[in-house]
Amino acid sequence: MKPLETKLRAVRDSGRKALVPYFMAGLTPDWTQHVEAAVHAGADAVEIGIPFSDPMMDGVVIQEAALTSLARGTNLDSICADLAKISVDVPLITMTYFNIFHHYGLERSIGKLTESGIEGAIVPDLSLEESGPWHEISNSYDLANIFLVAPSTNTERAKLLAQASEGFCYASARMAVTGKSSDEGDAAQVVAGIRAGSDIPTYVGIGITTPKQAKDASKIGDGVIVGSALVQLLIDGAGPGKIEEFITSFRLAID
Amino acid sequence: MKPLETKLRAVRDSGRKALVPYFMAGLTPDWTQHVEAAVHAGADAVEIGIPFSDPMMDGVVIQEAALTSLARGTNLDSICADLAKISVDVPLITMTYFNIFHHYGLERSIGKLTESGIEGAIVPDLSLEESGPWHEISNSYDLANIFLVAPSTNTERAKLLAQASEGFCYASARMAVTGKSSDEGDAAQVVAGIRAGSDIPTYVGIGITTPKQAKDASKIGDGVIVGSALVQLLIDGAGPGKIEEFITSFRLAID
Amino acid sequence: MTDAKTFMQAPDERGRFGEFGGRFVPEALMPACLELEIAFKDAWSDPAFIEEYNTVLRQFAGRPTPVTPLLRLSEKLGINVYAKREDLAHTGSHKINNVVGQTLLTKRMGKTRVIAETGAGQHGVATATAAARLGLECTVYMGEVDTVRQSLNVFRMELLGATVVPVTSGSKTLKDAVNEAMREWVTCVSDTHYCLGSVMGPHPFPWMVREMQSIIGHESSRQLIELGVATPDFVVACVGGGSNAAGIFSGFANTSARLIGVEAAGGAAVKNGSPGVLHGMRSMLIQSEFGQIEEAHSISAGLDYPGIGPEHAYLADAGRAEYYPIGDEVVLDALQLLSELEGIIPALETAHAVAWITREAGKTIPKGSSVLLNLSGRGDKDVAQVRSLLRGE
Amino acid sequence: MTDAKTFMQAPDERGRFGEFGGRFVPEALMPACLELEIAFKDAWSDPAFIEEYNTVLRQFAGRPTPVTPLLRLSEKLGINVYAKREDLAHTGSHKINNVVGQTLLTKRMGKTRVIAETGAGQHGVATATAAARLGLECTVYMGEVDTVRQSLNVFRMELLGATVVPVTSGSKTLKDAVNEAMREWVTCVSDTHYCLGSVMGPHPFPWMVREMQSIIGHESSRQLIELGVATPDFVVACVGGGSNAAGIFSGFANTSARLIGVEAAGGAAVKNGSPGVLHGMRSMLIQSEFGQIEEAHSISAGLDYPGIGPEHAYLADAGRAEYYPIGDEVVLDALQLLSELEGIIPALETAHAVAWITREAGKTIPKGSSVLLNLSGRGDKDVAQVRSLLRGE
Ligand SMILES: Cc1ncc(COP(=O)(O)O)c(C=O)c1O
Ligand SMILES: Cc1ncc(COP(=O)(O)O)c(C=O)c1O
Repeated sequence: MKPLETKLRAVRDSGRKALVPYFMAGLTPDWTQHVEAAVHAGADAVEIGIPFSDPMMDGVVIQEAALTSLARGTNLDSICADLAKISVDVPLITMTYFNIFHHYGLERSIGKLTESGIEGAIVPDLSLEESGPWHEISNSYDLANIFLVAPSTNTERAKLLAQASEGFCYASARMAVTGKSSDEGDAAQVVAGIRAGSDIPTYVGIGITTPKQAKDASKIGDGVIVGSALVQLLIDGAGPGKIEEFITSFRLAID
Repeated sequence: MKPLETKLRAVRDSGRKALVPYFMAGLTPDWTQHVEAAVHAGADAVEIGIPFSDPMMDGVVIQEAALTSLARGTNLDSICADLAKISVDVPLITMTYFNIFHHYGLERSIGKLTESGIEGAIVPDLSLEESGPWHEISNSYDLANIFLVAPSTNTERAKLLAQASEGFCYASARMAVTGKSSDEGDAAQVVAGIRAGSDIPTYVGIGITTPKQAKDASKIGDGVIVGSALVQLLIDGAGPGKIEEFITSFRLAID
Repeated sequence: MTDAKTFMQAPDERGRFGEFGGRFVPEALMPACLELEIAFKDAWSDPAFIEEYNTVLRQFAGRPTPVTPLLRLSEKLGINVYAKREDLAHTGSHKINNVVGQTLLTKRMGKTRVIAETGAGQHGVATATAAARLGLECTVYMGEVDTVRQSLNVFRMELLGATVVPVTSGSKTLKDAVNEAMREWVTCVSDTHYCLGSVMGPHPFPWMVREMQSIIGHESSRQLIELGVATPDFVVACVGGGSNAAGIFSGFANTSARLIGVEAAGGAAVKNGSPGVLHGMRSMLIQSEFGQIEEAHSISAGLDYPGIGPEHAYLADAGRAEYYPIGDEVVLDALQLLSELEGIIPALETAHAVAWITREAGKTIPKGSSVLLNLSGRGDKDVAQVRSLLRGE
Repeated sequence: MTDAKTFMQAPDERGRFGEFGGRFVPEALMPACLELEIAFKDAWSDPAFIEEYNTVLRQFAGRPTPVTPLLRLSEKLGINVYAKREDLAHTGSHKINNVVGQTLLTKRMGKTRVIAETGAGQHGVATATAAARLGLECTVYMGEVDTVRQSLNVFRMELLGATVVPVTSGSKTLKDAVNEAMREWVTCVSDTHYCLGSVMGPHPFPWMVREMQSIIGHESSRQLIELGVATPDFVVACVGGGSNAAGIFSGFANTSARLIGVEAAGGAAVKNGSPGVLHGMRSMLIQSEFGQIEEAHSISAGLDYPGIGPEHAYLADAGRAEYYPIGDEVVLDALQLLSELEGIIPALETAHAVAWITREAGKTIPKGSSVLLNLSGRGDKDVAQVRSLLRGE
């Protein structure tokens, strides 16, 4: 079992619902302080987005954040350098698209990420079928790989994805890309599918933008992932105080 | 022999080259006075154009004149009424397109024209082959039919056209529609073709705009026809004085 | 058919179809018309020429064009509509059939240049196209008003190496472009062929152009049989000068099919016209009390002609074909209907025929009838105009 | 060919052509891709489906398109050029072949709606067309910049009953339209098929689209034999995503013909790119030092794509096909040349292939060689732009 999973199982075992906020690396010069603020307010792990020009799985908010970060001249090297500055006691997980690593080199990417304190990776366009080489190398670096399971995933496939996931399994609450949503979602069905395959911690994400939605989702899964709502706040210029306030409101809702 | 031809043969027999100016009927309210002025200055016959919307054989000057006349509300009836006002001792010959007569009725047209003092007709789009019915009726009204012979007409056909012509035969000096021209033309060849078929008076027209051109043409044929140059003068507002002057200059050139 | 006459044969030796047709041109052009008649007859009975013509149509112009069963339109109307797809021919309409033939004939006659008239530009583009292929010089006369309205087609002709001459006489539209082309032909007839764009003008043009378009009818008749339709109940085509109609009618003139020509209401020469002589032919024309030719008015430039080909005047007179007017107001609806139901944006001209079918289904056209529509051209040339009209610009 | 490999077969079970291809999509889309793969395999081996596909191509889309010997161009260049006339297919390019197949497949899968991306609008118009014919709902994603540049094509799609959604993300052009279509597909995959427009995207798209375009190659090979050319020395096609090239190459992959893909210099993924993952596939891409995808730049919207289909990346890698860039500056000359000499105004995309042939005749292409050009589309869509460019506007 990779370190990330050990830690996240521990959170669950403690009876606590995990709260995982998403930050876009390099969105602002002081982005690492935002991460720290979130952890201070009760995040159990943090997703670190690495910006990509063509974020196929992301809605307008994260698209905009990625372009803003890129326009600031960020890249994998600069982001890893920034990561080294973050001092928190919860695991950091990266999320980005496969081409970033493919182009940088798989082993070189994984080496660099883990060296910078990253313990897990979500690569939404790296399908289970294509993940072999990446998985192999990440095993030797103890980097956990997290797969998404979608409402469209059938039970057999959900089982495979759950079993392949490390750290946690990402239950996509709805057929949508990241962003706001108002519908109920299909989290219960997706989580049930994952649990039929594995007892890995299962976090619900995609479209969770309010404490109320987080509360509902946390009743279904073992944790919730909050992305676009937080990124929107940052785009609007939120500082550490505002972030703590935002995270706290989610923390209170799911506890 | 129709009266027109008798008269025009007499002109030739007198050793005089015939001068035939063209007027657009109805171009101005006082157009009939222009005709009289021309005769006063020495015209041997006058061509009276009846305006048609689609004058296929005419260049820009006569096109414009036709539209101006039509815009004044002229028609075959009004033109025939005007014709009755003309008091000259030379023959009047009409020139227009076949549809005017076709629509008005062939017999009705010919009756009306001859009643108004018209002795001959040039209908450039009424080909020899299509002229049968028109010819038949015009015979009973003593209206002479004048055909054009063009540089493209072969000798055999030129002979037929010469023989079918009454009054005079129209030698087209060049492959062109009415209007200005600067080239030498093919009048000699055309006139020779006509003369091979008939001893009918042969007048040269199409593109004769200067006294010099008229002089050259009159050496080839038995007379000359002057259209666009005169019509241009009228479009520009010439009155009887200017017309007499113009005709006189041609008269002097060919005498 | 009222008797056992056979229709759509060659005209008589004077170029007449019944009382219509003939050759009313200035003497300067008569030799060229006579020469053309001889050259056409000679070529058209020469297997080598026919073979070349058919080869160019096949290899270059994209023939045969298909017949498409219009399933969704048929279902909506309760009749069976089949479309002969001239929109798929090179340059986007049936016009190419005629110009391929006439340019080959031009070469055969030893001429090196063609002139043509054009309204919106379809025939001009087609002529420029066929001329380019053979390296013939090409000049196209186009009403000045049309050169402005259809400036892209002017550019298209220029790209193809043609010279476009704006015609400033008369109403500055198609009728005047024909006059001007005739006038110019007078000056250059020795080395230049006048490539007329429809079944109009002096003999032999109406006959020759019909023959060169008859491939539409012959293909259709064979293709309908393959689709299980021995003889369609109706054959419907729009009529400007009437070349696409004549072409498709040719395949069915001596069958039981009802032949329907659809004219623009503002240029309905059969319904609102009377016999007259224009552009070298005796036919039905819209004209004033005193025989002045009136301007046609239509939403579609290709139907904006005050006359109709003489053979159509004859077919109407003989009761063999029927001609109906369609007003501008229903044409856009028809264009939209065909686009939405069948994925084919027709030319505005063609949309007149579609509008007639749509309006008459269940009325003149009994339910269950089979109807062959000549889809004479594609609407790409018209989309900018249609957009303006629909947006009320 | 360096060895006895056979080319252009089905990819391996992971959808790979050598090291290229695969399926790099969010899990939400994986089931749809898997379903599509099964449905396609099933349909493509069902004679009834193939029969329907071929019938629609024949009756509706105008297939077979001819091969035209380009006699005057050949004479000028000293080589023998033959053009496969996809410009004559319905909607004006090869794009219709693919969408006819995919919309029939959509219906077969029980889906009622298609979405598509489009650059200049060719694939969007084709998709809207095929969807209209079957009564499928249709939404087309188009970069906002392109909706302005090509507003007439937007209107054309609307006439055909489609909804056009302007994409405002990223560079607001084709690449972003693909991203957006993928994002939207995530939300509606249960009733909606994503009708991708080229040999790109996740497996099975590159294979399926190639198969649906392979009719170009198969027809051409038969038609060239009829014209006396057993195997052409060169087969040349322009490459955006690479569907027209893949289609024509299919007919000649296992012959001695040299296969040439011509990319826009500003989007030359083979020459200037490196392996990467985008839009669901591993292929050659133009990208920055850190793997950000760069914007392509070309005079022709259809070649304005920073990648290339994975099978082309493989064919290049295997040395079976060669890919060369052509800069904007020679494209207009080539378009004018073909127009003037042959009476065919090609699409700007196609003009790249013409430009390569013109430049290389007597060099890479030895005198006397036979060259098959895929004339992928007509230039009507481009004439306004060409006019502006030539007039320096
Ligand atoms: C598509 C189309 N249909 C019909 C016509 C009318 O011509 P005709 O009556 O000679 O077929 C035109 C003329 O431009 C046309 O472009
Ligand atoms: C005429 C034409 N040719 C080529 C292309 C490029 O696409 P592909 O490389 O998939 O054939 C396009 C794309 O729009 C096109 O319209």
